[in-house]
Amino acid sequence: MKKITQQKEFGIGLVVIILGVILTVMSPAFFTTGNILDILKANSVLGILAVGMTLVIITGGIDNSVAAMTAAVTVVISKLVVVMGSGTLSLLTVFVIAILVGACFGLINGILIAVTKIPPIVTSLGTMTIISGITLYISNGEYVNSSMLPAKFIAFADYKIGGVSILIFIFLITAIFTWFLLKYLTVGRDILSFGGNPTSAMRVGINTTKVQIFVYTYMGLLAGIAGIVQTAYNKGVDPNGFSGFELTVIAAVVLGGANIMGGSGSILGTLLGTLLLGIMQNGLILAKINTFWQEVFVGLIILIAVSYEVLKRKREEMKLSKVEIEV
Amino acid sequence: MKKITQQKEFGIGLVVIILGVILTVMSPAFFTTGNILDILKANSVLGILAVGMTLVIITGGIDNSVAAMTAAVTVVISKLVVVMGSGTLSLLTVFVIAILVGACFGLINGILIAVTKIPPIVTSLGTMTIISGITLYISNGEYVNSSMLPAKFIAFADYKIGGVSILIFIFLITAIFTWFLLKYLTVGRDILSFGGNPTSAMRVGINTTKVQIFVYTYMGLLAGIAGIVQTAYNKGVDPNGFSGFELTVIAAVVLGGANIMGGSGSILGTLLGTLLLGIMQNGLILAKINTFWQEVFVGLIILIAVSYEVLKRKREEMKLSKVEIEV
Amino acid sequence: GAGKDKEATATNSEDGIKIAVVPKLVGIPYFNASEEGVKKAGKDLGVDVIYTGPTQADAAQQVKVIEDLIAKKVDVIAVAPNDPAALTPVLKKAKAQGIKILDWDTKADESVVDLSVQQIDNEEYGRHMADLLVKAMGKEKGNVAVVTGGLSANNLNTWIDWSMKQIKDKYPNIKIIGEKIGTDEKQQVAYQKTLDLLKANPDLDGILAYSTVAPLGSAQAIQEKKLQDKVSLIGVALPTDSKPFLEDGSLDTATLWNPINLGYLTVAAAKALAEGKTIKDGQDIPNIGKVEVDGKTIILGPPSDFTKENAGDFNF
Amino acid sequence: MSQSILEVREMSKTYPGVQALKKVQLEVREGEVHALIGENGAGKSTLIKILAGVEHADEGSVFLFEGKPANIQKPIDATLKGISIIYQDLSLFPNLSVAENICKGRKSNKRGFGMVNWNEMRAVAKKTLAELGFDIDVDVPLERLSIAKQQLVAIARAIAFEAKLIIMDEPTSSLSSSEVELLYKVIEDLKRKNISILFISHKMEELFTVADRFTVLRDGEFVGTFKKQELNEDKLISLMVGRALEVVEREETVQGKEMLEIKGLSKKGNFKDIEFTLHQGEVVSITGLVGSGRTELAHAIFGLERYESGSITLDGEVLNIKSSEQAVKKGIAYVPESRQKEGLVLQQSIVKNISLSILKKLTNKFGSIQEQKELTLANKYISTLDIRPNIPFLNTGNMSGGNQQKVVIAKWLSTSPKVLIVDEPTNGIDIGAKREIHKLLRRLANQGMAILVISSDLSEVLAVSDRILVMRKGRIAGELPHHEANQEKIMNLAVLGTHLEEKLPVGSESKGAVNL
Ligand SMILES: Nc1ncnc2c1ncn2[C@@H]1O[C@H](COP(=O)(O)OP(=O)(O)OP(=O)(O)O)[C@@H](O)[C@H]1O
Ligand SMILES: Nc1ncnc2c1ncn2[C@@H]1O[C@H](COP(=O)(O)OP(=O)(O)OP(=O)(O)O)[C@@H](O)[C@H]1O
Ligand SMILES: [Mg+2]
Ligand SMILES: [Mg+2]
Repeated sequence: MKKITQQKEFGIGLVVIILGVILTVMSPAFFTTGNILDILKANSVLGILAVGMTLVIITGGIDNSVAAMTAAVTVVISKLVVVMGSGTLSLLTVFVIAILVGACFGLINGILIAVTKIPPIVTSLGTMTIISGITLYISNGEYVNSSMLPAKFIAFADYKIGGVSILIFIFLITAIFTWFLLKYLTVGRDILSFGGNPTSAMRVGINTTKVQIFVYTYMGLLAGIAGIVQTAYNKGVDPNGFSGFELTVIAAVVLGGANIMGGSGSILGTLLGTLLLGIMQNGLILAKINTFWQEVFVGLIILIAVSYEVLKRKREEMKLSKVEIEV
Repeated sequence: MKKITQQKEFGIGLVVIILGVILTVMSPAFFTTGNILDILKANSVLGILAVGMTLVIITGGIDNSVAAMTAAVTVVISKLVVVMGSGTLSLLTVFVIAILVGACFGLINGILIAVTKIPPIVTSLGTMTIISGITLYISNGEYVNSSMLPAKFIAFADYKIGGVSILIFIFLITAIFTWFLLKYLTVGRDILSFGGNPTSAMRVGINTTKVQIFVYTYMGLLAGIAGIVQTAYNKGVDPNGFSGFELTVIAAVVLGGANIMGGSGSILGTLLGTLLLGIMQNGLILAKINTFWQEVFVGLIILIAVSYEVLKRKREEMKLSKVEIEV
Repeated sequence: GAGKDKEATATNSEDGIKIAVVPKLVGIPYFNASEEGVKKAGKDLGVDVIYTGPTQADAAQQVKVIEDLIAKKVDVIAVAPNDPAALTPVLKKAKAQGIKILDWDTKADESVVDLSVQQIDNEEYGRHMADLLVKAMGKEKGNVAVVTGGLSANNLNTWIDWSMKQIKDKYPNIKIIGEKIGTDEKQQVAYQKTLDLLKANPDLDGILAYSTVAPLGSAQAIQEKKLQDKVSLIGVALPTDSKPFLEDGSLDTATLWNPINLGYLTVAAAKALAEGKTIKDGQDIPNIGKVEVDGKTIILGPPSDFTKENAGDFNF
Repeated sequence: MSQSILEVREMSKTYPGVQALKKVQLEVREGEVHALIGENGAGKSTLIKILAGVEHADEGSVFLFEGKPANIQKPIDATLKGISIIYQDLSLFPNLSVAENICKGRKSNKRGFGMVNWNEMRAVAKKTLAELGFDIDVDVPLERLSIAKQQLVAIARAIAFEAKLIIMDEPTSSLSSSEVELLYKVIEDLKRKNISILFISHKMEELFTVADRFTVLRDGEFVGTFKKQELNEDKLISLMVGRALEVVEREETVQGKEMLEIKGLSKKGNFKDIEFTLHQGEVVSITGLVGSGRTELAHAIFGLERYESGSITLDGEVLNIKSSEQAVKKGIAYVPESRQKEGLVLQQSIVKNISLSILKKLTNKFGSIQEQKELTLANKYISTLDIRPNIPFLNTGNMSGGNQQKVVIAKWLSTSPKVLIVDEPTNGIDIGAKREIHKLLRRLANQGMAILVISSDLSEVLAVSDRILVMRKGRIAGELPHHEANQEKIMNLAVLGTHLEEKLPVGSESKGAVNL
């Protein structure tokens, strides 16, 4: 077992703790079960997407279309629930469909990237534009509010287990499963191998095309889940409530210590990254810090946390290239 | 001299021409001097930023903060012109300051990236957030409209040379100078070499830190110019009218055939890329295509044009490896 | 409606007057309501109306929509600018082609508009909201916070300023807590930030929420935290959206003009403009009632307040 | 007479425009070490790529493994059939643990439901490393290991897959002599296990140490297969090159004035008390084991890395260089270890690569580059160094190793340096090109340049140098003039740090090196 200080996630973890302590001091309201739960709930969408993005970034890719996909799914849901009305069963079908729709978007990304070999950053830029275009066409930018949603859905949205919102559970389950996938499932290992060295991956018989397609499809699937959670959290649908959100997602992952060049990244890190962003949003209001400065803080933290990561990586490389001189 | 068909920019050029022909057929209003000039004028900001982004991408970097920087500059201008009032001289000083401010932002990016070695995509994500936060604070989100701008400035904005708006000239001059820099100035070559192979560049005594700092500072400087052009085009300032624009800028460059991995990219290509986006925006409206579908088209074109580029690059590699290798 | 009817035209006269009404964005309840008014007016007054706008509250998109309308050679363009500055060039272009320019809902650059249709007198409205809050709180002292749609939304900022002025003038014992909180015109953001606001200030007595989505988010938060009786909330909102919240008191009063009437008046004014007629102060517009006119500006009249009692009576 | 495990006949491979292999044949017997040799571009890599399933042979090629048609589609097929390749770039996963690197692709690490069997994996890795006698922790990520250790992991991987034939493509190119010794031992063990090895290398002496039989390729054609006994170095070379190579003439060069003087140069964790002088017109080599700190030393002299104490004097001037930029200005040139990673910009033309180092000299008074001058410069070196193909606008990425190296050297000569440092100048370069480069270095010395050669290739060191400095664990263990030097003496210094004959303590020895 490695020492905690050597753990990849140590840096970001420290930042989170320090920030947490500061805020607890500044505002009694911060460190309370209620508030912590609020933070988790409010950031479950970000968290779910970030978890998916972690896999994408491990393969050295990036997905600019996450926000667009999620928005698209929320619209699909809003259309469906209205048509299909209430009833647990119909609700389940809606969820299944939502997830499938997300997965399809992801599949398209995956195929484009793996087959045409267009750099992911560009591909997903294109699909992002296309998806959001279509979404707006379908939704006509229309806003759905709680009164239009079936009672069953609202019930689902408010459902709590031991005082903890079901949305938080969905978030955590996604995270845990993905962690498990990355550590114990061959596909997870293949993803890491591909990220570490694509050529070698091909040589050891990993179907790299499949790996890439899987990763982006999985990302899409999580976007589907995120869409459900978003609709439930919001008890409404705002078709363009997501523009620019992809950058926040990427930020969360990078804060978590994933290497944007691929090869490394961890779910735990990403969770901490998400938490960090969430705490900032929440804490800065609790600490009554001028709303204008919040963005500035977020930016600073990103720079600080990441440069710490980079420095750590450098130091490790230094360690490697030393000749032991005999004296 | 290479055959035109072998020119890197041939692909994108072809797309532009084809699109142009189609639109000319669909709408008489398209291929008119007036409309072409409108397109150029409307896209001079995009063009200027894309030119700068080309250098950044050649070094294998990316600058997410362009939009934020430009917005910041526009705000600075609005504050200054109001304080300094009219008069050619004070107007000039305003411009100089605007450009310097832009350059400073760029310098910060450059130093962070070159010195701390944080991946550019992350660094610029951080600075983007910080800059836009500060901008919002300074401007308090208030917009400035033409009635608040001094007459001299309005005059500048409307100034024409031979019926062609000065904004278009500014755009073209920037492009031509940057082209020259890239082809005939040592710094330009250093940028290309650095993009091609940083280590080798460093070994031959190129100061890679300087190169990176230069590139991002230059990007900032152009953002400064873009800020001026934007203010002149709008005859007003919208502090957050730019959110998400960086993606369009990147799209223009990538459409122009620059390799997002660094090492290759051309100003001519970028100009064509900018033109392509501009023509689409404009043409799709003239062709009376539903606003919702416009986005979809843009997305599709990005994918098509880029996959063409990628395929071409692949084919070239094949061709190159034909060269008989002997000892 | 869906995409197909988003370029709604009501055609009854062949070569009649063509009036284009451009909202900030299509498809949010508020502008859907005004669309209804616009179409009704089209029928009643026998003019062609085109109701088309961008899909996001985005200035650049709005410019394109207007360029499109210029190409369509309409007679009047009435626009609710997302960013007045950004629209100026294209509106000039339209004017140059002999198209009459109106602004409605939000003011455009005065130098380009021929006529301006405003829902409300900003000062009156801003002060009115402050009064409503005090009434709801039932006391002339306490802590009040401000939640707004977009920190850069000009009309919202104007109203906020007037409300603040009213409080300073009439209710010196009311304390404004912190800065106005921006919510990017997104309900979940308003919801989230209000939750935090409530926690941060246990002694909060009232919230003023500007823009048509912010109040819903804030109400959602108050509802969830069961603070209906402790924290009063006044917001700019439509009755149908706010009905659930008005009913359980998480939102005390939603105040707004009638957007249907605003749309109707806009078309009426546009028609008058196209026919070279002028609307005089106090003139009675059919289906609307008396309007105030002040220079180039026509004002719909005093705001209507929506409460749990009357919320049911409206269909927007 | 053991029977053959691999048999290739009529094997051809055509790339667009190039016929890389023309009806080549190759037969490898059980438990033998079979050397596959040929000049750069002869087709060695292509052949093994086909054996490995990375490439596919043309129609009509025969490829039998254990007597049966191999029909290998994907690389993993080959691995599972028992053909393992150790690529030049090792092709492992830096971010994964040693255990996983060894076992990646084995069916037996898979549990049901697509789950990984970590215990199995670690067990197998441990077992394999143990039986090979490698002491490597299976849980550390590969990137934490030195290149040599990584190579051992690659070998372990092959064994873990019960390879019957292991193909090694220039395995020693990044290994030091002592590590090469270890590799030889491993190869012996493998032979005893009746595992066959196909060994590709450009280094003569090691070929004659390990190989039992040789198959020679020339321009993609099969020249022949020979027993070791039938061959000697010269015969082998003439077979490869198709002509006899004249040996580098070693007439003594006139030693000029002191050009570079290093005094007590130290850098914590890299090198200590380095002292030597380099004269005009002489070639001095620094040899030693990988990781003995030579490259770091070169980097320090060239200003790429700081040194803590000591002084560097160039042509009488005490230098305080902080960057390669300054080094170039002062007249020091450094041809780096890896021409591809550190030397060239592969996607740029010969011209641009050569001119890169002196662009500023090629500009007109407005500071804009004159392309004509650039071209003339390039052509000059293309002819003087006989760079092929002589197409100035050819991308260097499409040249053979030897010619790439010449471009790098040309780039540095164009700066007309006083001191030329070359680090592993002939790594992965065939014997023909190698000799040319040795000749070139001698010629430059004769023209009065001071040349410092860093090399792990002893035959090279002996061939080019006037004096040989041997580094060991960051110190100069000793110095040998070339006429006294031989491989044994050098190895002795490199490994033990003592002279073969008189056994002096290291310290005083390196002192001795100074007062020459
Ligand atoms: N992918 C390819 N496309 C086209 N030609 C190729 C390709 N790979 C190799 N060749 C050509 O095939 C011939 C043999 O190349 P190969 O790499 O097998 O030589 P080699 O003997 O391995 O040389 P070295 O000793 O430098 O490794 C060369 O002429 C080379 O240019
Ligand atoms: N490619 C490499 N990857 C990782 N570590 C390396 C590499 N090359 C050298 N090192 C390490 O750097 C330190 C100094 O090596 P250096 O290269 O200076 O020694 P050297 O005698 O030049 O060996 P080489 O044959 O690699 O040039 C040693 O610890 C060595 O293990
Ligand atoms: Mg080879
Ligand atoms: Mg070395």
